[in-house]
Amino acid sequence: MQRLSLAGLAVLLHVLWADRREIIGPRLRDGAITLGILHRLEDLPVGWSDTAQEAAQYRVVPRADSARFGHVTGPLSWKRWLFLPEEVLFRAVRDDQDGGFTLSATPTAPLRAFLGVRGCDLAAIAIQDRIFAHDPAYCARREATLIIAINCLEPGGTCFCASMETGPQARGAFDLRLTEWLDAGTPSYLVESGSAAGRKLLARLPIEACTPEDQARVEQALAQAATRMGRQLDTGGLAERLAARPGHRHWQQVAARCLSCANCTLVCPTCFCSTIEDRTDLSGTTAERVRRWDSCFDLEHSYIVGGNVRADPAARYRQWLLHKLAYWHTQFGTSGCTGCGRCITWCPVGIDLTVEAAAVAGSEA
Amino acid sequence: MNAARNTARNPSRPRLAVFKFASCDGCQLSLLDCEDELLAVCEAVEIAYFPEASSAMQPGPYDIVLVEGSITTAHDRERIRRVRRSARRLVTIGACATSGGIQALRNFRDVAEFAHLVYARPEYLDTLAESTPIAAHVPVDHELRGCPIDQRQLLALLDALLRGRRPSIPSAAVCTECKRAGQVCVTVAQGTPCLGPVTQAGCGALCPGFARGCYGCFGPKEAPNTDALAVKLGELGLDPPAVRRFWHTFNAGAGAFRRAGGG
Amino acid sequence: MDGERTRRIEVGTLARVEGEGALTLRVRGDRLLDVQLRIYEPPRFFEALLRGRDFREAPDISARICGICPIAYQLGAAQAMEDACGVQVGAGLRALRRLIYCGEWIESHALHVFLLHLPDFLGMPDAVALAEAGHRDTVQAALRIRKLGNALMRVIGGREIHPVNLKVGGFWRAPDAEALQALLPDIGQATDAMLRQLDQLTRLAFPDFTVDCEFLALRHDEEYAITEGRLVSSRGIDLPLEGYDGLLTETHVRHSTALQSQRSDGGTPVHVGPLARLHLNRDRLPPELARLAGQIGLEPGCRNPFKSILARVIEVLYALGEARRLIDEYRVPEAPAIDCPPRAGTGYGATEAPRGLCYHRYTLAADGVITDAKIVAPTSVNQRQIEADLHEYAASRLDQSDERLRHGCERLIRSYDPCISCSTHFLTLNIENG
Amino acid sequence: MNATPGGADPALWLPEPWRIERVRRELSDTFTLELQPTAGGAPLRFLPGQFNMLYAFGLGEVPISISGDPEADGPLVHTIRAVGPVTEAMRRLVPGDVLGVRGPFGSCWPVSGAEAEGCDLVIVAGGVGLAPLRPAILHVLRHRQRFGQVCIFYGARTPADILYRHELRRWRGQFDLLVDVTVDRATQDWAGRVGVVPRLVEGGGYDPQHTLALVCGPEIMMRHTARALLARGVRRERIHVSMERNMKCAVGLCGHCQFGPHFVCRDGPVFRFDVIEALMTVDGL
Ligand SMILES: Cc1cc2nc3c(=O)[nH]c(=O)nc-3n(C[C@H](O)[C@H](O)[C@H](O)COP(=O)(O)OP(=O)(O)OC[C@H]3O[C@@H](n4cnc5c(N)ncnc54)[C@H](O)[C@@H]3O)c2cc1C
Ligand code: SF4
Ligand code: SF4
Ligand code: SF4
Repeated sequence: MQRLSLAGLAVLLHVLWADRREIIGPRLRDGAITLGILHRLEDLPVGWSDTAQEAAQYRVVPRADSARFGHVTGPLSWKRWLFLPEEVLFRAVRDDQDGGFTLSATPTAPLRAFLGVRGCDLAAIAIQDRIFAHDPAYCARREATLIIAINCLEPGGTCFCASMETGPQARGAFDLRLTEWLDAGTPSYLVESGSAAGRKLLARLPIEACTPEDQARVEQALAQAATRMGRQLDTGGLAERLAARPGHRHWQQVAARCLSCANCTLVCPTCFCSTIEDRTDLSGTTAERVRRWDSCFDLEHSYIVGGNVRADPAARYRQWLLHKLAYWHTQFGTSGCTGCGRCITWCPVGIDLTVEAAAVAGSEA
Repeated sequence: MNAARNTARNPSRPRLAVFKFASCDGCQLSLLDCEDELLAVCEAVEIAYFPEASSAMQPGPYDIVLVEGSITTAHDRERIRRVRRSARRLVTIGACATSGGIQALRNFRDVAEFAHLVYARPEYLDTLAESTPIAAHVPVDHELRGCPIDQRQLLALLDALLRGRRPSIPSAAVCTECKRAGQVCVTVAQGTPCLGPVTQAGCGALCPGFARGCYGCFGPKEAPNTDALAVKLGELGLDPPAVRRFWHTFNAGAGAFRRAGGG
Repeated sequence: MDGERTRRIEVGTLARVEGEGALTLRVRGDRLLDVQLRIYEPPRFFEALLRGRDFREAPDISARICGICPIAYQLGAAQAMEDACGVQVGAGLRALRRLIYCGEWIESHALHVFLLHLPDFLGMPDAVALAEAGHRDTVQAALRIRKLGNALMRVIGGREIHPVNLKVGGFWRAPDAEALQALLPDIGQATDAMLRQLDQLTRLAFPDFTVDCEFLALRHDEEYAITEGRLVSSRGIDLPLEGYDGLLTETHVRHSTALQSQRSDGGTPVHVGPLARLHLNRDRLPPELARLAGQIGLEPGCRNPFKSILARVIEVLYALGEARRLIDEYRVPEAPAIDCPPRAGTGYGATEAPRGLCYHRYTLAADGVITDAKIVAPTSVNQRQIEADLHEYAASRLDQSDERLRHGCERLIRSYDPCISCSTHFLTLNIENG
Repeated sequence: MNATPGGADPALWLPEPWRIERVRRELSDTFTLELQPTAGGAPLRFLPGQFNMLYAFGLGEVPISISGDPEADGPLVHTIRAVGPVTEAMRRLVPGDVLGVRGPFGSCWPVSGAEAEGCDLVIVAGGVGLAPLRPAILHVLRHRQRFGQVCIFYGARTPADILYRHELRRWRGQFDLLVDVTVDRATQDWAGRVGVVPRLVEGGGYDPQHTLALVCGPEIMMRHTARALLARGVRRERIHVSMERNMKCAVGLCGHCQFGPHFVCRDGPVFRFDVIEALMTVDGL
C-alpha cells in the first residue's frame, strides 16, 4: 500500500488523459452524483455527499470536508459503458444481384478508465463479465477499460454490500484501488495495484510510502463501515426459500404497490436483459439490428405467439426477485445482487428488495 | 397531371393519406418536420391525400391512412366511417385520435355550458357532448401516442408498415427511456411529481430531461398502476384536486387516466 | 332567386392551410352576392376548459390550440400569468424566450413560404411536385431552414411541437451555451440558403391588388416586436395591451362561420401578420434588411396581401440574424425561472405569432385557479379581413373563368397563412345547402 | 484490463446468409424450407431437437427448430408455421431467396446417448410440434435396431392440419413402428381417431419401465401428456419435453427465455421433465 496526495490524484488523472483514456467518474449533475466523462479535475464532486439515501429518496448534501469520493452509488452504474443502453449489433446491406445480403459489425471500444468503482459495482462488473463472456462488443470494451476502484468507508442508507459480501472493501478485478483518507478535511489516497497494468500505472505516479499504521487505520475503518450498512439481507438459505415459494401471497401484495415501471432493473448494475429490434431504412436496402436495455417488468418481454407469459405484474415482480436472489445462483454461481442499494433508492414508490425478500423468505405461504 | 406525376415513377408505391379531425395539426406537422427524411418518404410512398401539404387530393382507396384528431361532431362521426372504408390500414396519430385529446375534458363537464362560455350563438354549433377517440368509432390497426407524436416513432412505423414488420411501439413506461438516457429521476432526486412510471414510452423521456415531471402526454402504459402512483403523488405534496388535474390533461379520455382522475 | 342563374364557386377543402376550411362564392350576373370562408374545424372550447385549472397549467394546455405556433400560446399565456401575478422576468430569460420564438418564426415562415405558398406561384400542387419539377434546390433550402428553426425549438424547448420547457416564470431548465452555439454554423447555412432563394422569390409574379386595410401589430421601443409591445395600428391606434378588449370586438354574425374580430368603433376589419408588422415596425429592422425589403419588392406602405410571402422572407432573415445575436450574447441565466406566486387579478399577454398578433387574457382567483380566459388567435382576427379582401378581389374579376377565379381566391386566402386550427373561436355552422 | 473475459465470439450476432433451394407447402399456414449456405461450404452439423435463429432481412429473427435428418449431408431443413409478421414473410419466400441463419443452438433429444440404448421410445407430438421431433424420428429410423418398441403419437386440430402426412403414412406402413394419429375435430372424410393426444399414450404396447418419452407441442398438451405417461409408469427423468419462450439472442444473454433458473435457449429447449415439472405448474413463470 502506498499513498497519493491530492496532487498525486491529479497526476493520476493527467496520466490517464495523456494515455488518451476517457475517464468516467463521479460528477454532480441534476441534483445527483452521477457518472460521466471527467474533462477536468474540478468535475469530481468535491465536498458532496449522497449517503443519506432511503427508499425512493435521494438528495445530495454538502460535506464539511473536501472529499472527492465522499458519496456512495448514484443513479447510474458502470454498465452503461460496457453493456450499452442501446447498441447497433450489425448493419446489413442487400445485394441487388442475388437477393442476398452482406453483414458487418464494427464494435467500437474506446480506451477508458473507470474512476471510483466501489466494491458492489466491482462485483457487478465481474458478474456481467461472466454473462457477456462471448459477446464481442462487450468483451472489446471491457478489454479497453482500466478500473480504479475505491473502498467505501461511509456506507449509504440503502447499502447492504456487507450482507452480499461484495464490500465495503473493493475486491476482485481492479487495476488500482484507492482509499480516500481525510486528514483535517483534506483528502489523500492510499493506493494499491491489482494487476500488471495497475502496477505500471502506479510507477508513473508520485507515490509516497505509507506506514503500517496507515494500513491498520484503513482496515479498521473498513471493518467499521461494514457495521454501518443502511440495509441488510439475511442470505442464509435465502435462494432456496425464495425459489420454493412462487405461490406466496406476498407477490400479490407487492404488485399492489409496484408500478412495473422497470426502474429497479434498469438501475441494477447486474441486470442484463436486452431486447432486439431489427429495422431498415425507408428504401429497404439497408438493415440494422439494435440491442437495447430491456426489463422483465415489460409486458413484451415475455411475449410468445398466443400470449404474454407474465401478463400479471405480480409475476413480473416475482421474476425480478427470484432471478436476482435465487435463480442467478443456478445460472451463474453467484447472487445477482451485490447490495448496491440502487433498486431501493430509485424505485419511485420505495419498494425495498431487502424487505420484500425477507417477507417471502420469512413465512411459508 | 398530378396523378400522372405521382404514379409515373413507381406505380406500386403504397398510397398514403392523412385525415384530420378535432386537433391542433401538430401530429401531421410531425411528418413535415422530418426534414431529413421527407423526400425519402415521398419516394417510398405516394402521398395521395394530405391537404395540409398538397392541393392534389386524390380519392381512395389508400394503403396507409394516418388519422389525426378526435370525433366531436355528428358530421365527423360519419366522416370517419368513410375514411375507414377507404383505408387498408388505419393508424391513429396522437393523443386526440387515440384518447380524445385535451378537448375530452369536456366529457366531464356540461358542453352546453362550455359553448355558452365561448360562443355568443351556441345554437349554431354542431358538437357532440363528448370528444371520443377514433377507436370508439371504427377499428384501428395501429396507434401512435403522444401530444404530439414522436417523429422517430412515426418514421419507424411507416418503415415497418412498408416492410411488413411489426411496428415496434413500446408499451413500457417512460422511465425505461429516462433510464436508458442516463437521466436522473426527478421524483426520487428532487421530489417532483411525475407521471412517467405509468405513461407509455415513446417521447424519449423528454420532460425529466428538462427537470420537470412527465405530464403524461403519451397516455397510460400497459397495466398502469395509477392507484399506487396516486399515493406517491400525495406524498409528494399534491393535494387531491391537483392530483385529479394531473391525470386529466391531454389523455383525460384514456380509460386509466380518466378513472384515476375520478372521471 | 328567380330568372338569373346563380354561379357558385366552391373550394371544398382548402389545401395547404393548417386546419380545415372551405370557400364559397356566390355570384349572380355581374354581382358578387357573398363570400364565405367556411371553417369546419370542430370547436375545442379551450377558453372554457381552462376555467378551473391552475394558472401554471395554462401554457401547456393553450399550446394545444395550435401545433404550428405553440410558442405563441405558451408564451402568451405565461406572460399573461406573470402580468396577473405582478412579476416580470429578467433580461436573460426574456432573451431566451425571444430566441425560441425566432425558432418558431423560422420554421413556420419557411413552411409557409416554400412548402405551402410558393407552389401557388409556380402552378404546382405541392413541394414534392416542386422538387420534381426542377426546384429540388428550393425544397432542400426550405428543409434546411426549417430544420434550423426546429432545432432551435428543440434545443431550448425539448421538441418543436408543443415544447415542454416553457413555463410561467421562464423555463424548467436553461439550455447549455454549447448546445446553442453548436447551432451557429446551421444558422449561417440557413441564412445562405435563404439568400440564394431571394432571386427566384423576387421574380415571382404578384397580382396587382391593393387593399386599403388597417394594419395592427405590436410595437416595441427598441426591437422589432416579437414577444411583447404596445398595440399600434396604421390608423393611429397606440394602446397598452389592456386596451385590446376595447379596441376589438368579437361578434358572432349570422353570415359568418366564426367569431369575427372587428374594430369596436367602426365595425371595420383589421389585418395582422407579417405585412402589418413590416408596415408598422420597418424602422425597427436593421437598416440593411429594411433596404433589402424595398429591393425585393416590398416598398414601404405595401398593402398587397399577395406580397406577404416577401414579408415572411424578410422576417426569416431577421429571425436568423436575431437568433445569431441572441446566441452570441447568451449566458446561462442564474435561475431558469422566477418565482410567480399567484394572486387574484387579471393579466394580459400578447405576442406576434408568425401569423400575427395573438392575444391572451386570464383572470385568476387568489389561489391561482383560472376563473376566466380569453384567447384570440391571429387567424380569427384576420378572418374578417380575408373575406373583405376576397370580396374586393373577386368583385373586380367576375369575368374570369370559375377555375381561374377560384384559384386566385385560394391564393389570396393562403397568403394570410391562415391557421384554422388555432380556432378557439371558430365553429361549425350547420351549413345550408342550396 | 485484467481478468477480462475470454472467448468472445465475433460472429455471435451475425446471421449467415443461406439460400432457399426448395419450398414445400405442408399445410395452409405451414411450409418447409430447404436451405444451402450461399458461400458454399459444409452443411450444418446439429443434434435432433436443436434450433436455429432465422433472420428475414430487416424484418426480424425467430427461433425455429431444425427438422432435417441430422446424419444426412442434405440441405438445412426448417418447417415453419406462419403466425406473425416474420413467419408470414418467410412464407412468401421462394427458391433463390436468402435467409440469415445463426445456430445451431440448444439441447437435444437424448436419442443417441446411452440412456436411449435398448429402450422403448414414445414420441408424442402436437401440431407443428412434430417438426422438432422429425430429426429424432429420422435418427431412430436410421438406427432402428438400437431401440425396442417405437411409438409415434401425433395429434392435430383437424385432419387438414396433419403435418408431414405422407411421411406419417410411410412410417405407419413400417412394421416396426406404431404410428397413431388423432384429431381434435374430425371432418367427414376422417376415419381415424378423434380426441386429444394425451389419450393416445394410454395405449401402445411399450414397456413403461423401460421407456424414453419425447414430447413436443403446446405447453398444456405437454403437461397432460406427461401426466398420462407418469400414470402409465414412465419414469419422470425419462420424459423429455421441448419448451418455448420468447428468444432474442439464443445464447443466454438477453434474458427473455428464462424459465425459472433455466435459459430455454441454452439449457433447453429440450428438458427432462423432472427438472422442470415443478416450474411448469407455476403460472406466469
Ligand atoms: C426453440 C424454439 C423452436 C421453435 N421451432 C419452431 C418450428 O420449428 N416451427 C415453427 O413454426 N415455430 C417454431 N417456434 C415458434 C416460432 O419461433 C414463433 O412462432 C415465431 O417466433 C413467431 O414469430 P413472428 O414474428 O412470426 O410472430 P410474432 O407474433 O410477431 O412474434 C414477434 C416476436 O416474438 C418472438 N416470439 C413470438 N413467439 C415466439 C415463440 N413461440 N418462441 C420464441 N419467440 C417467439 C419472436 O422474436 C418474434 O419475432 C419455435 C420456438 C422456439 C422457442
Ligand atoms: S438488486 Fe438492487 S441492490 Fe442488488 S445489485 Fe441490483 S440494484 Fe443493487
Ligand atoms: S419495484 Fe419499484 S422500480 Fe421496480 S418496477 Fe416496481 S415500482 Fe418500478
Ligand atoms: S415525458 Fe411525458 S409529458 Fe413529457 S413529452 Fe414525454 S410523455 Fe409527454
